[in-house]
Amino acid sequence: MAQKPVNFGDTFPKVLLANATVFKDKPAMREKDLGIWITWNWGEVLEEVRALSIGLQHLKFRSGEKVAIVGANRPQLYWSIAAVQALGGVPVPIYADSVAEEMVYVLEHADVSVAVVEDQEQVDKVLEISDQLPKLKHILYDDPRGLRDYDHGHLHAITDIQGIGRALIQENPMLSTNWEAGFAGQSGADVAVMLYTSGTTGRPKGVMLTYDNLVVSARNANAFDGLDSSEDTLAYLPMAWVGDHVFSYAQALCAGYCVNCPEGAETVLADRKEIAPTYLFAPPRVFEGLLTHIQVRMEDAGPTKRALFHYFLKVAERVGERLLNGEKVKLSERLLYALGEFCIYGPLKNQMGFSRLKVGYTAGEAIGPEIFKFYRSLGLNLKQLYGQTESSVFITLQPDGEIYSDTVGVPFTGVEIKIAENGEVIYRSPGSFKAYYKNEEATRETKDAEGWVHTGDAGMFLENGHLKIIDRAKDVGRLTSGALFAPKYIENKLKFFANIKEVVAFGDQRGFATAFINIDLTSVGNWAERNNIAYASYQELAAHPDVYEMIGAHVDQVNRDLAEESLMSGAQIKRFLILHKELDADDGELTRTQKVRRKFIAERYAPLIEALYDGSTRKHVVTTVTFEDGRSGSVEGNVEIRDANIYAAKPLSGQLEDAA
Amino acid sequence: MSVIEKAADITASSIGLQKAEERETLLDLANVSLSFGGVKAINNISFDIKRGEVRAIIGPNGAGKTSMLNVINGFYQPQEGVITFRGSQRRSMKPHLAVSHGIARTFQNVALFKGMSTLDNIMAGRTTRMKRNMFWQILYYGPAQREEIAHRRKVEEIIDFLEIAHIRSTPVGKLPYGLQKRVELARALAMEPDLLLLDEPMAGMNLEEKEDMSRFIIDVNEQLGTTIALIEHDIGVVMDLSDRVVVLDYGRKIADGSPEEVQKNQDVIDAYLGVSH
Amino acid sequence: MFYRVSGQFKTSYESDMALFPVKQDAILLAFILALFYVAFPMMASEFTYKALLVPVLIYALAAMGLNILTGYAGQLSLGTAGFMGVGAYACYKITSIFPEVNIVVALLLSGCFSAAVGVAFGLPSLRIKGFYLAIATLAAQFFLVWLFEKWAWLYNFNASGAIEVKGHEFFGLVITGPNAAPITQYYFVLVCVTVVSFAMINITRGRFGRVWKAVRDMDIAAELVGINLMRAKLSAFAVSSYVVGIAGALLVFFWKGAAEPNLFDIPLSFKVLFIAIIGGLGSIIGNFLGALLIVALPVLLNLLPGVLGLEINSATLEHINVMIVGALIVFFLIVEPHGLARLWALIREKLIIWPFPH
Amino acid sequence: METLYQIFADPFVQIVSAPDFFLQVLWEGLVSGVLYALIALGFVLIFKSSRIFNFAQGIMVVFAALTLVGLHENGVPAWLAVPLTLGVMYLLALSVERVVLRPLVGQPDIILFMASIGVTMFLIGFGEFVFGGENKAMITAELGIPTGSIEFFPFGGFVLIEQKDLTAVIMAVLLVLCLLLFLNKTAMGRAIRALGDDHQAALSVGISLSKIWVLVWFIAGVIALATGIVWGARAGVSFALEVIAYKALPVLMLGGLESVSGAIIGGIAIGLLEKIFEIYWGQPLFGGNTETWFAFILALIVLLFRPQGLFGERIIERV
Repeated sequence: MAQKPVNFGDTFPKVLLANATVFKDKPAMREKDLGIWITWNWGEVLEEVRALSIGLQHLKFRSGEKVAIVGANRPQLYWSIAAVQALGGVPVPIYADSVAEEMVYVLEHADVSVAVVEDQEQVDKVLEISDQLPKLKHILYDDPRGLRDYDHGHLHAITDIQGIGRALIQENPMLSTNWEAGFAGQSGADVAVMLYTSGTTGRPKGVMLTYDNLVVSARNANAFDGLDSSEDTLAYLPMAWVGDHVFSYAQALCAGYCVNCPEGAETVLADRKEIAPTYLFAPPRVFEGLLTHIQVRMEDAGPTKRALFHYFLKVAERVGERLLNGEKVKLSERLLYALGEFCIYGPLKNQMGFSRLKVGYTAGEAIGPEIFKFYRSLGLNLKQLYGQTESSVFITLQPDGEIYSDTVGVPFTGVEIKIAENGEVIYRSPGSFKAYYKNEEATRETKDAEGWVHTGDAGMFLENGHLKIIDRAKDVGRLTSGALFAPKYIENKLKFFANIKEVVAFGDQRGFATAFINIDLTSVGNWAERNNIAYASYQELAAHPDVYEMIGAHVDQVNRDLAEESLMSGAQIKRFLILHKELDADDGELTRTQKVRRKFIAERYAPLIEALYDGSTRKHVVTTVTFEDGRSGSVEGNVEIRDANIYAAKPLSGQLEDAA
Repeated sequence: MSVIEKAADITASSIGLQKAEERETLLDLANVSLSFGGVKAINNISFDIKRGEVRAIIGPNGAGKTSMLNVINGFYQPQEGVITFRGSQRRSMKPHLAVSHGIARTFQNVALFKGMSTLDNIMAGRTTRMKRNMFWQILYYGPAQREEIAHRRKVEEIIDFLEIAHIRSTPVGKLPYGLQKRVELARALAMEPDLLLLDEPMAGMNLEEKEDMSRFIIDVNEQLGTTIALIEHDIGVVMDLSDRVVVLDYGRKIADGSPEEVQKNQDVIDAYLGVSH
Repeated sequence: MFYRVSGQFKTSYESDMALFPVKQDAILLAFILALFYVAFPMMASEFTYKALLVPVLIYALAAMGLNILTGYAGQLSLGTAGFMGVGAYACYKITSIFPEVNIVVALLLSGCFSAAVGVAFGLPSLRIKGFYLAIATLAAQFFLVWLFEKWAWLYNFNASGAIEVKGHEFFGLVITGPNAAPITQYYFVLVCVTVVSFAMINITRGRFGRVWKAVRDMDIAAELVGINLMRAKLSAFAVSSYVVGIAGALLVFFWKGAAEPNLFDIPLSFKVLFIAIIGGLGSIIGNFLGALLIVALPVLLNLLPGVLGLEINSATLEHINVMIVGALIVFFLIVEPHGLARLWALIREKLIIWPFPH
Repeated sequence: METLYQIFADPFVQIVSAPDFFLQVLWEGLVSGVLYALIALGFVLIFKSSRIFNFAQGIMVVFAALTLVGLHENGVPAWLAVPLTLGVMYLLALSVERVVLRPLVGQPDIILFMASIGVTMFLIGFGEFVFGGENKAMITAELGIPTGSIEFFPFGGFVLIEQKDLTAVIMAVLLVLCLLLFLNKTAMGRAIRALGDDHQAALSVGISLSKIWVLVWFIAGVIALATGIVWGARAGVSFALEVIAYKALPVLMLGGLESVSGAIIGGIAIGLLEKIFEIYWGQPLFGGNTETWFAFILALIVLLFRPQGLFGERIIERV
């Protein structure tokens, strides 16, 4: 029933035009609004885009101009991207949660002339900085609420602009034809979109991706997993992130599948459950959160139900993955699994909104092997990929049947990968970006003359041809003993324990490895409740001796694991402490995407690091914190430091882990 | 080009800039008195409500505020006085006709239909606008369904406006008090009234809920252009929201004017000091 | 567990407001309809029809009518049997005065009579509320039964004072009277009940349903959202009595075959009320569950001693029956005061969130 | 013309021409009225204290009478059978409180009402199971109730007053007086009345609700026994007696569900009026047996004009 993806058209406007004919009545977009999923088919989407595009034309928008797209995933904002592209403009999606001063840099740097925003909140933000943006001519908004009394000189509702566009087409049908002719001349080498990478350091850089980059990558990805126009995906990740741009725009257009926009950020869960997407990307923390949610809820279930749940999870653990990988399984086991599917797995998938999931991807961070296995054992084809903005996402992917939780898969179609001498992964691919906007130097640093792009990640190929990412290349260091120290690798191992939320490991140019640990308040809090441990704050719980015992056991386990891996066995954690406060983006300790800002933390907690290495068992610290309402105060306390066991490295390296 | 000019016209509409005094009178009460047995609940009160304003009615407990609203929407029939609404005079009116005249209200103690969902409660507010008879209702498919959907769409807009989408299908009896009040406001809005009577919309709410409710009341007034008569005990809220305030005490009117004027009025200060807090 | 609602999203208000927005409910209904239309007739004996299937359907219909009034509109009525009597006697008179009239037409017309009488006795509801109204409906109950006795014209001046149903044909099939095959009668009643049930489901999910429930939940507020209380209450009386009247006519024509006035005495009213309450007030489907329980229970209790090999004389058995039914009513009210329909709703809810406990 | 004459003139002619018969009618009406009032009183007490519209009140009459007769049949002497029956009624009150009231506390009125019908059915089944379903004669003589009759000769005619009817009236009056004394003079009685006014207030005074329920149901049981004895003496003891219980319902409509005096006055009024109507209008015009519905229609009509009942106060609706 599902038609083959359309393979003509080398730019998105052309693909859209083709889709409107080939998939005319197939749903292209849905949005949960006013209680129902309002649906547009491809024909209607083209009509909407055309109206908006011609309306924009009327606002004297010209080829080559840049348009900022700011807001949550709304169909109208996706249409804006297409509408701008059809006029030869370049859309620049921007993180909707960035504050005005963060936004002003990008808008200014990108020479944005029009901003298409979601609602009053974003309008206010853009208006606030508009005097610093002389090039900004117009602001378009989607949701008119609260904007009635604004000065509409340069402010327009998207629907009004579309109304103008429609009226103009009606007056002069040739406009439509001319519009199509306008983008017929575009080529695949033209810049399709500019995505600013947030970057852990320095100013954001505008990654210019061409149509060729995106269209080819998208088609290859669709072919890789057999995605066609029957898929449903959920657009809920930031539009400024390359992942959303590829999954919810590029791939959707190329395959002709349907993109579903949730009602709002707080209803994503419920909306996902309603839609039950067939193709979905989610960062590991989403899967972690879901699993925790399931476990917590099952804690309250009656004993029979709980026993049933655990029994069938055991069955799934035994059988599920093998079934998914197409391996041979005994009939009795198959039957048992089918029963489990009926009683537990099916309902669970239903609760999570994964009933129809064909392929799910996760990336960005390492996912805990237990978590990864859990989902796969339920029969969900969850896979990992490795990618970045500069590569139009895909560098490596896990093919069906070759899934290992500690690797990120094999090189993607058309991608060449090398490991540089310093261990850095470098690649060359059809998807690799054209250049950074107005940043020759950075472009040269990242992409060499032959087209090899530096990822900045250290990795290695395993014997089975799968790539394993160890850490950020610049973070990988050496202990004074010369042993390899990959902080992220150690941190991730620890973070796979539900009780541990965040870890920062130290050891470069030091005698041994140490770690700061943040406990997970939900998980440890639950444990405390069950064990009648009273606590008033994070700090109090973190300092509890029993908690230290528990975390100590986790550290011990990680050290055992590390000892098994020849490459990593040198850098086991010798001393650790549990931080007296949670690392927080408001205090600058994490990035807005919840990544640890290592350097900043090292400076901020210098005394604690010192204490880790000078042998003391206790250290008094005072730390300033920022509260939610913007006020600041300070937290102080005595932080205990403990030692952990170090294990001898295994003589023979059996570093290739079992298939997950 | 004409189309574009029209579009500009629509977007640049600017209602709400007129001063209250210049506006048309929507409701006028002249020398209204109401008594139960021998007790005078309202004693010879006159005041008016202008189109588009937020009019607060305040006063100590038992001042006759709720009775005032009950007179306005026909639930009580005053013994004396004349009520002029939208230019036509009346003294008595059947209460169920208030809605078709363009008056809707909320209640001091939430008066929702407890056994029904939020959606159904709000849909109930559309009753007077639904016309399909029993025959079509029994068939359901066809005209009755079309009518039902048309009203559902309208109700969904209100749900969106008041941000209660997440409780759409919850039985209202299970909702926390603050949300019940909001559903009640939604039901009143579903009647698309000219005049909205709000009887202590923020009673029993915490600060955050009060702020939300205030925001909604302002939105209703400004974006939908609905005239609002408001009874409220929280003087801060009254001062923030209302254009004009009328003060009642023991069934008599003791002050009438802008919030600032009323605040300075000695009778008002005495009346409020008279009741112990 | 069976209810997997994920992926069942609604793209229009039509589908959102459909009779069964959840697919599994539609499947369940199809299954139940298949049971009644196909499976039961294949297994049923004459006894099953007469003692179980037909009474269940007819009682469910009567309870459905009462439920409109009591469950939806909140007006407690104890006069149901009286209105059933009106329907039965009206149908009897229509068929004896115009013997050539199609039985379906006669049924539909007799409903009109009971509706008219219902509205007349519903008039006091505009001024009287709660138990006072319930007692007032007893006036209808006693007055109507007295009328059935004293007004000889109603029973064609039969010496017995009873009405006896003659044979009527429906497109060539004998469907009433002693010569009618139980299976024909069953199917006729089944179709009637199905049609009326869907009509009632439709009416209760639309404007009328909301208006009635609004009046039930808070009449003053209902009035102030623009609902005309008089029309709301009288329409509930009319619809309710109409359905009840048809149930009464079916009772005599398709089950009992003959009736004396005391058939419509107060115990019948109570029986119907039990069914409505145990089934669940404010529910259509509950009436069937309630009827099944109330009708099947005595039948099963009667069979029990035989199964257990006990010798109990029939009078004693009857007394024990009454006792057990009384005790069970109290038991059910304590366990689930909102009736079997609510019980099912809870189970369904559990199945939807399975395996989670809440 | 004939009909109009029969409706508007003939009855009055009859009354004037045969005043002795009219007195006789009045007496009969009074006796029934007193009994209605008694049953209504049971209803009122229970409704006041537990908000239950107790449909079982009528069956409790039969049940009490049946127990009394049944005990005597099984060889228990009358003087012992009465206190034993009272004991049974106390047990009944206790079990109703334990099994029905307590688990259902706080449920909607209609549920409690249905529960009382459930109790009714249970009692019918139980009574018939234990004592059999056939009609029994009341043990009038054994209880020392005089069976003779007194004759008067007023207006030149004659009126016959059965002594057991007279006893019934006297017993009823005494019972009512005791009850009024109890309600007004004892702490428990006042508590019951307080409960009728305000549940919360009564609870806060520290009265145990269950104790009151048991007591009130027991009092209702005592009233039932008294009613059962006197009515049984007139009509025999069987479950047909149940219908007289329905008669208490229009009395309640007239007098109000919570008014003790309303129940008494309403009961007597209905007893008198329905008898008069039956004799002078019902039998000649409608073929008799109008007593089944007359009281209801009467109450209905009165209520249409006075929704608050004869003794209620006007309700002001508030929002």
